[in-house]
Amino acid sequence: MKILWFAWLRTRVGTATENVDPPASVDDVAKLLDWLAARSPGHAEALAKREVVRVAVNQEYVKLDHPVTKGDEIAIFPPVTGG
Amino acid sequence: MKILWFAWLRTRVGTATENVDPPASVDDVAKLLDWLAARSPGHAEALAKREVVRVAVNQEYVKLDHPVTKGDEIAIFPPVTGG
Amino acid sequence: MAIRVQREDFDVGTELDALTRGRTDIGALTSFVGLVRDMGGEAKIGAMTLEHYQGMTEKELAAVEREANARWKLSATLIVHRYGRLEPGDRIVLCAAASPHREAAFEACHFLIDWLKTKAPFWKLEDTPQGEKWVEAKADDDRAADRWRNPA
Amino acid sequence: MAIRVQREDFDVGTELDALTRGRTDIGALTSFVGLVRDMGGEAKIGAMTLEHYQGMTEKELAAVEREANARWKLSATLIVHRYGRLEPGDRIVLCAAASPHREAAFEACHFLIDWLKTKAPFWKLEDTPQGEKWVEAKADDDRAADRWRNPA
Repeated sequence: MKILWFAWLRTRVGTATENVDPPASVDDVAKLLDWLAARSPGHAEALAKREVVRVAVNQEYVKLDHPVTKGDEIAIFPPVTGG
Repeated sequence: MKILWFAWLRTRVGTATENVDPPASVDDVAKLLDWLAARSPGHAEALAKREVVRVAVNQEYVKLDHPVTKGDEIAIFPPVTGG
Repeated sequence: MAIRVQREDFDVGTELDALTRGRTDIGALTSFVGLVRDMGGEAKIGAMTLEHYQGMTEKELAAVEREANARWKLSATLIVHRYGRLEPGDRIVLCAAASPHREAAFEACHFLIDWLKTKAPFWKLEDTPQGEKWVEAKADDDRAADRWRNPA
Repeated sequence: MAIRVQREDFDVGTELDALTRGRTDIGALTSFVGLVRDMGGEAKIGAMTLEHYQGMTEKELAAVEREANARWKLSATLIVHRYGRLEPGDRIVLCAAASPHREAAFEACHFLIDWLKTKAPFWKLEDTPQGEKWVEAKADDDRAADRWRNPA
């Protein structure tokens, strides 16, 4: 599973990309965020305010109950500020 | 008094500009239009539908009760269609 | 603030660049270009000729621009309007409004074109297969302008 | 329909000309250019860096453009969005919508920028006298986008 971090979440976590292999019980976005938050103090800080975290699975916006599986590309980022 | 005709009013009247010298009793726009309408069948036709006639005195839109005097430049035209 | 009435075509890029060049206070630039379409009402048209009332046209366009600047906080505005003979596909008019914020830029630009369409003394004479035809004023244009009579 | 995501600047005139060139069915072309302002919130900013999610950005911009074309009768649309380092006064984004009629062109262009601002994965990092600062999403932008959720 490939995790991409963007903007200030990336700065907190300290890396733009990581490959992770969570247990099979981590089968949706909400559980993945909980699992990732436990990986380091930086991860915990990045994911502290869950309401400002947006998630895309395979480049599509998804909700917290969206399933995640091994081959997925999962991007985690704050609300967008382009334009 | 200088009268300017535009668009299809000009085509009906047959001239773009005319210098006229109405009697002193013709002292506002409404009376001027009546007086002009009597000048020729073309003038009468141009001014037949009074509700689609717009008038500017010295390059400012005015209403029918606006005064007119000797030195004025009076433009008479249909609703505008630019842009 | 600038208005121009001219026979010649204009270059949209050059005009817009001139509005924002060297400025760092502008966040939003909205522009509108009106072009000659080959469908005027039902009849296919060839070219058209735009007649105008020189002198009053400039006054009215300047008044439209002043009104936009009175209603919105704008950094720059521009109206360029052509007259004379125009072919299908030719540019007729350019309106532009620059502002720190995009809502003001959009509203002001929209206002500029809606307002000038019912104020500026221009008249379109279209070539049609049935001969020359003066374009009639559209009720839609009056309604579009009416929307700006009672600013929200 | 076209979208582009690029580091380089774009030429507004060239982009808009390409949309209408050789077309005689377009009566109205509305465009929006977003530029870097030197005031971000309270703090004076120098430059900024636009980060984006390559791949998803293109998908989202294409979806925004498709949605505009589904909602309005449009003759042509364009979105060009830059990323990377930008200085005050630099162009960030260009949205354009062409249509036979101006209401559709204005609404669609306004929709393009409002919608992409809440959809396209871009993030602004500003240089400020207090150091680098990630720009926070604006409630205003959410409200601007919300307006398009219930089309009239």
